Amino acid sequence: MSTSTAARSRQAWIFLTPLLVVLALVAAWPLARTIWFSLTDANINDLSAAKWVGFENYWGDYGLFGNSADTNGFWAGEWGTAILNTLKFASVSVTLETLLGLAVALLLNQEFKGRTFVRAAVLIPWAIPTIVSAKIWGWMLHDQFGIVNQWLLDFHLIHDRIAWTANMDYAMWTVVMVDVWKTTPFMTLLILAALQTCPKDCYEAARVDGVHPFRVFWNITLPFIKPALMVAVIFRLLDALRVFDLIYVLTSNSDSTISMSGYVQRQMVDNGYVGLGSAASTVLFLIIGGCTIAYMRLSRATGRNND
Amino acid sequence: AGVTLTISCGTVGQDYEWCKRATGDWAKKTGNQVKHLSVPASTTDILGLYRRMFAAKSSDVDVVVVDVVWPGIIKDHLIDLKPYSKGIESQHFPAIVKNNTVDGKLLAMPWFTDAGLLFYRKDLLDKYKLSPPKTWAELEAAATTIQAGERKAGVSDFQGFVFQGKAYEGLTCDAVEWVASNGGGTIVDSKGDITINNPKAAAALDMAAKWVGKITPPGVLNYAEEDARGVFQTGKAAFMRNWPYAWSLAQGNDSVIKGKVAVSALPAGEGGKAAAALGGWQLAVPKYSKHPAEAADLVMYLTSEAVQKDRAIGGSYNPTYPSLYKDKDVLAANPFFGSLYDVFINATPRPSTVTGLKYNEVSQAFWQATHNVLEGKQSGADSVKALEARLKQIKRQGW
Amino acid sequence: MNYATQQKLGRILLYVAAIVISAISVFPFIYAISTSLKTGSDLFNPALWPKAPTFSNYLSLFQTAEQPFGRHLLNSIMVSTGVVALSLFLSLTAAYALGRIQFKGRGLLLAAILSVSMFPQVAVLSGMFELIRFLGLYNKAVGLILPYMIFTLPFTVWVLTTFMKQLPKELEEAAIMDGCSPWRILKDVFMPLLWPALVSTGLLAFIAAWNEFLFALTFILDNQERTVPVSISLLSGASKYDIPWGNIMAASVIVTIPLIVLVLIFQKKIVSGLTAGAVKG
Amino acid sequence: MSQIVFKNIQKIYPGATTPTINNANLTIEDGEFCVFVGPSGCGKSTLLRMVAGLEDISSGDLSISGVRVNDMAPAQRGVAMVFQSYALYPHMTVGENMAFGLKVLGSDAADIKRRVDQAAEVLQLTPLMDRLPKELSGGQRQRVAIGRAIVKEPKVFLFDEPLSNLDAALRVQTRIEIAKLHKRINTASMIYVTHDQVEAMTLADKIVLLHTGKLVQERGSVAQVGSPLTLYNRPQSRFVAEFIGSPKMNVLPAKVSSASSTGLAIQVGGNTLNAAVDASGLKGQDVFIGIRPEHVVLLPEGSSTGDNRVSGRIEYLEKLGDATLLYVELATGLPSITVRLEGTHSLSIGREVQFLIPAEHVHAFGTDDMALPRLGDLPS
Amino acid sequence: MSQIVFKNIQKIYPGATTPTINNANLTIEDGEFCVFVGPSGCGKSTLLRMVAGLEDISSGDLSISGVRVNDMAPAQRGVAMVFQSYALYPHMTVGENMAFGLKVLGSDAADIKRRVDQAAEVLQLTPLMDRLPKELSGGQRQRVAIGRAIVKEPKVFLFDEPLSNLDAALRVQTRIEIAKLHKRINTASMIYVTHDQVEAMTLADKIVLLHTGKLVQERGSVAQVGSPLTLYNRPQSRFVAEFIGSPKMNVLPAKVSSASSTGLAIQVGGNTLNAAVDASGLKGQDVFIGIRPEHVVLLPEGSSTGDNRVSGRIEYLEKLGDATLLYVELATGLPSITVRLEGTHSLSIGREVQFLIPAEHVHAFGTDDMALPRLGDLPS
Ligand SMILES: Nc1ncnc2c1ncn2[C@@H]1O[C@H](COP(=O)(O)OP(=O)(O)OP(=O)(O)O)[C@@H](O)[C@H]1O
Ligand SMILES: Nc1ncnc2c1ncn2[C@@H]1O[C@H](COP(=O)(O)OP(=O)(O)OP(=O)(O)O)[C@@H](O)[C@H]1O
Ligand SMILES: [Mg+2]
Ligand SMILES: [Mg+2]
Repeated sequence: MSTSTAARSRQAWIFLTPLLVVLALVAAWPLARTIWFSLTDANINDLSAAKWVGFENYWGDYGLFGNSADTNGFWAGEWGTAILNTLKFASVSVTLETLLGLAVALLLNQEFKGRTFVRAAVLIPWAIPTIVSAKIWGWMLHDQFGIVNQWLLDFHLIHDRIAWTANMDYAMWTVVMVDVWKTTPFMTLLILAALQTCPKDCYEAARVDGVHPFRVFWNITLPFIKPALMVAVIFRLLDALRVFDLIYVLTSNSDSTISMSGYVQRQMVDNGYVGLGSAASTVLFLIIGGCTIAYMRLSRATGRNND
Repeated sequence: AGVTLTISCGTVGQDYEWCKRATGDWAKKTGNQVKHLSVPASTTDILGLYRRMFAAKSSDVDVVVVDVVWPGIIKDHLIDLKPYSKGIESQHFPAIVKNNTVDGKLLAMPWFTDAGLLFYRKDLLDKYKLSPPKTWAELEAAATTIQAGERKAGVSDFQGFVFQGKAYEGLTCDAVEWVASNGGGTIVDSKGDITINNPKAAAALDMAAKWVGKITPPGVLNYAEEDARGVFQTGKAAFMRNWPYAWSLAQGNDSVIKGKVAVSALPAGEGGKAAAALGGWQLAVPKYSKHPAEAADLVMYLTSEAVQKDRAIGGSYNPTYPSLYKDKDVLAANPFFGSLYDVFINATPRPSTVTGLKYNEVSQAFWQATHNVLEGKQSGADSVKALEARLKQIKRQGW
Repeated sequence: MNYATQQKLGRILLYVAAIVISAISVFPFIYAISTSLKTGSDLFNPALWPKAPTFSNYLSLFQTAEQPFGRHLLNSIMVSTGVVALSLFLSLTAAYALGRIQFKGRGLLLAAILSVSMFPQVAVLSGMFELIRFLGLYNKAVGLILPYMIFTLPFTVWVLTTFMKQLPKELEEAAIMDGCSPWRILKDVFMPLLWPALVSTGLLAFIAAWNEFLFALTFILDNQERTVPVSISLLSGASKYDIPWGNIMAASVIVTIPLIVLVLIFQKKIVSGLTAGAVKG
Repeated sequence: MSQIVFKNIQKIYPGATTPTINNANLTIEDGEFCVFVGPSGCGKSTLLRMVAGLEDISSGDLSISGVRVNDMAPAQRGVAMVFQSYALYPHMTVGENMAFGLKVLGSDAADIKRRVDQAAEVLQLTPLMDRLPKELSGGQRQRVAIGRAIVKEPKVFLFDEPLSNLDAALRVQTRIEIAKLHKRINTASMIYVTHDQVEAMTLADKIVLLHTGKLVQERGSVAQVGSPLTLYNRPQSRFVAEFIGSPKMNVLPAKVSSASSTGLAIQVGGNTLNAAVDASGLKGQDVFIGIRPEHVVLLPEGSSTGDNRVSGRIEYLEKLGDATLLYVELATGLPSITVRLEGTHSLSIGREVQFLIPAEHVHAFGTDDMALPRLGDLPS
Repeated sequence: MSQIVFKNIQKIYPGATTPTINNANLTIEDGEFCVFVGPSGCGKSTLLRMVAGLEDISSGDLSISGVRVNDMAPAQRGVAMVFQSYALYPHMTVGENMAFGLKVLGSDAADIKRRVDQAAEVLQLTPLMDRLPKELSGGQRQRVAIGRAIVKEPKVFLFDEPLSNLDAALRVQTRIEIAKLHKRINTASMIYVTHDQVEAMTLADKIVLLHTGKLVQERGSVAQVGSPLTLYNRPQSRFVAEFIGSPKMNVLPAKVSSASSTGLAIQVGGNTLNAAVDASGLKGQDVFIGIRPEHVVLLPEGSSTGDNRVSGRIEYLEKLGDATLLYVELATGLPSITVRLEGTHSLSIGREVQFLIPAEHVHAFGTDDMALPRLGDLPS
């Protein structure tokens, strides 16, 4: 639209400048450092002694891939497990959060008494610092003095206490459950905002047409909130693929639940291998980028692109 | 008018109170000033913070607290205290001093020590007519008896034995105790050779794995100190492996087991002798301090016998001077110090000094291997074999 | 079933769902409150209500002079507010450009902005540490505002861009015809319509900044300058192993309250600013 | 069977102090074509939306086919609606928009396609089937909205100004299409809101004219209900008389000189006029007389003066092609009147002209603004 | 000084294959009132939006007051616009909506208030000043949109179907208001899009009729430019002839029997008709003749047959009050024709009737659809 496209795009750049300046300031150096470190043997002990090693951190006997220690195959190794764990965690938790977030947002979009209260209540899980909420859940899920086991026992739903966070069959699902509890509000809030942009008259038309509510949702609401939903999912996906705190606090960095970020943390901070850790971060970055692109492609393909 | 030093010696609570008192005294005495830098509660967080500050050559801190396993890791960033100690280190526990000495440099002064202990319910032992276990097998037998009895008596979730089974440094401590007490060595010996792949070590791990689900709740795989204490202190366990701190809490006024608890050295393995993991903290001075002399002086003051005695009496901190374990004021305040003297003096250090920078990685590999065995994913033998390979890879050209 | 009963039934279901959801959301918080009122061995008791409720955990938080929790709260409020204000400002202007103007490199720019938040936080920590020291922001609470931009900006820019795109084109055109500068369009026409999105993203950014731990821990050493999550992690019990549950829970309850207050204040704005009546078809 | 009955319907919008719709009573017979007209903002859309079930009814009863529907879901009322704001689904193409209602009903695909294609053909939308609403012109959007309703063939049609953005040719064509549709599905009732007199006149079996402003409170929402010609020829009140017909009726204050059941003689600005109305019920000496612009006859220059004649000066003049509108200033103190003459005339502004006001075309209203019954046999 | 010149203007929407506006050439003089008409979707709004600066011009030059404005920002062009879709600011009240443009210009508060109040008065919006758009009826929204433009008193006004949702009375009134506005600020040019013939005829100094469909490609967007009566009386092509006038002109295929510069004689379904057109340029034997419904004269029953007479059967009939429309079936093979008779007539469907088709009212078009020049002195 509008007049000269050139003038408009000049305006665009003017409007973008402050953002770009700040982003360049805060992001450029740290990110460049990370990528540079990933090509060196930097150790936290003395970063200035870092030596260029090329792609050794990525590939080779001591690298992320092709590591000679992975005698049982790459996917059984530490890094392979971390990748699998993370993908499993991210896909399940993001799916659940999206569905639940949608449901809750639709609920909150209704007029009813006490909506104010429910809206505040729903946000609480997100508001509690992750570290704290993970600890609360760790405590509540404790096999011996956790309230969850206690109640399940009291209601005779189980007859042995369940070691939610220790039993490796449950641990991952427990983490997912807590994550869902914690981050559903994030989805809810964004979806709720998106729901506000749906024009009322289309709903009226649908009502007169006798469109089933489910269909209204599928054919009218969803296309409206789709762009916002996509963004919400992308950011959730980003966060889920970088999950660390929650797993660390709930199940510690044990091999069964370690995430890619956990691996980065382990190599970079605990072991001090800044080079290897940076390489893992970079791979993580590439995986996240890949997942994001795949997701965008997928959701574009399943519906008309209304851009 | 003197200089201002910044010390990081613990956060709120008892640690901080004691530290503040002692540094205040020193400040008054020397005319310098001392500021306190509070650090997170988590050991890992503290280390991470220090390493980042050291990497930036930050002079923000002049005296730091150092965990017993750290000297090897941060050795390049601490000054040698020998010139300032004037030989006083010889009066401390030699094991700790050795631990703190890297490449001939005394990097940290011992401040207080810690060792793994066995806590038990003496009322229950009496009830079932058992004596305190001397070996792991006895412990297992006693725990089995008590657990069965108590469960029958109606405490359906009563446990025989709890320890720290979470995949973290605590498990390394526990497992080092099992292995060492079974005659399986200390993972890496003092020469730096990897010794873990031996049948005794494998047997020790298998032994612990057998407990899980039998006398120990499966949840122990995710227990840290407080989880174990929680179970024990609510009267739901007969035995507990923990650090001395649990003592005063278990004897606290609101504790349901007050007066029913006793402490002993950890059991020994078949044909081995009891081993307790060495814990505790040291004080050190970073290279980047602008006032190393004053800082070293403060360290010497804080680790002096007089100050340690004070802390032992008032705060139950285990002193690092053997002489203080015979001091009657100290013993009056902490009766078990005397009986456990051997435990403290013979505590088994983790292979932190020899593995240096790579200690964390070694420990990680070790606790993970142990965790795998506890989970039942691997047998002890397979696990130590794999661990050996893993450690070799970590070692590369050398520690 | 007739429409009226159907509607009534729908209402009932609605309330049931609302109650269930609120209960699940709030329960751990209630549990935290209850724990914060417990002390000693009571902490290990699974019962929801403490045997002897006490406020001592709360009092002790504010009584330690060396760990001024009140001051930390203020720092957190200041930092988070600053982060929200700055990131909303920056991203609102950027979103206008990205959402409403077609120009070359738009897609690439969006992707680049997004990619900034694809690195794990630990990975950028050392670089950021150097940057902070270089800029002289080390050890200053306000100094945290800048590094926090790295995770709030991509998010706010993307969300606002999406919402900005959805506003009817005719409104912008009407404003252009009224002689509005782009800035004026943004401020007087779009912003009021974007309230739900602004408030939602603002809240989310606020919470993210409020709960951030790693940067706050690493870039601040001065006790006066810390923020609450670090403050909570600094709480410790009598010894190294002893976790001060009561205090931690009390602190968590306190830090959650400002956020609840925020939600209540901005309540109305979360649902408003509809474009109803603006344009036909 | 789709009779629609409004009984004492009232609507007060939340926050409003006075009712928007007041005491509306009305019956629309099965198969009838009913047109709502009235000034902008009088509540036509509101009334229509109440039938659709989109607007709560504050009080009164609305029934369709004998069933009270106040609390019935819109979907169950068997209505289809064209919205004044179009309400197109922005994410669906033209074709999808039109097919959606049928898909929902579960019609089979071939049938849907046939009906949609047919409607598209009629509405000249065929080349646009794959466009999104935002790529359409105003009139095209409106046609899609109409198409959406047409394809459904429900028992009650609700149209809210469906043709207001169409050009004359398309408008006539679509109007005829709607009339045909109505004939074809002759059990379907239609309610049609329009502000276009021609549409109202040509389509309606029954016109409902709504009051606006304070008349709503005083006399209820419905001003008059009747066939188009009844409203044109026998308006019940001055409000109706002035509203129906374009250009609007000229209304002049007058003094009564004689009044009886067979006629009325009045004085307007010095001239005597006769009106063929039954003035037996008249009270007082003051009346208003009304004469439609198309009923005023231009007399040739130099005609003799006499009864039912007025003269004036052309103030302004508009040429419409097929007709000419004159705005004529009468004697001072009187409002100027509009005159519509067929064809094009060579008149110019400022000229003095003389008109005949035929007695049989004169309307008269009492001071209460109610009409006196007209005499004679008028078409209805 | 606000002459607007379109030079070879072309507009191709992104993604479209054919231009929506093609080769448009047009000059709108300073102070002129120009009306764009054309079928729905022909590009009226597009053309208007190009003047406003809201739509890029694909090629060609647009200048206002002699300055090329292709690349000038809308705000700098000194234009005000009423949008077809209203585009009200949903979060502002009616009053704020109207005042906003002035506020942006920095007018002083008292002045803003005065102008807004005055516009509100004229548009009957005064009681609604504090409402939000969503609480308004369709017509009320439209009036707010008009008000928003009026208060600004710019040098070029752009109106896109500003009256399409208003009732007849308000429509006339607002129309007159706009005409007055135009007179008052007589340096302001106005471009006005409408589909209402009466509006076009009464308001326009100049009408621009736009082509649609493939004619756009073949002959350019502009079909004819001229005064209202020129378009009515001397349409240049069949497209124009059929578009202007309502009901639309009847067009019948015919065979030429004789053609000269003083007239044309043709055969239509066995009858001979004469047309007062200059047929000297005619090639071939086939023509189309056109006659407007209002120009067909009903002959009394039993009139003799002869030239310029046709007879047929009434197929359908519509009573408008002031006029009657007949749809008459002529001889087989010919399309049926529409006839408009003044007043109400007692005719009924199925009756046989006879008409006179006056030669001076007959239009004739060649096979290329271009009109033959009409003879005689026609008003323009
Ligand atoms: N954004 C767009 N993309 C593609 N085609 C468009 C777009 N906007 C309009 N068109 C097409 O361009 C043509 C002209 O549209 P325009 O709105 O100018 O018509 P109009 O003459 O104003 O019609 P109406 O009287 O129905 O409002 C239409 O056929 C329309 O479908
Ligand atoms: N949501 C609302 N809240 C308050 N008043 C409203 C609301 N909607 C409509 N109104 C008012 O109710 C009256 C009737 O509105 P309605 O839309 O029924 O008018 P209408 O007869 O359809 O007019 P138009 O011909 O202009 O569309 C108007 O005066 C309008 O301002
Ligand atoms: Mg309406
Ligand atoms: Mg248009």
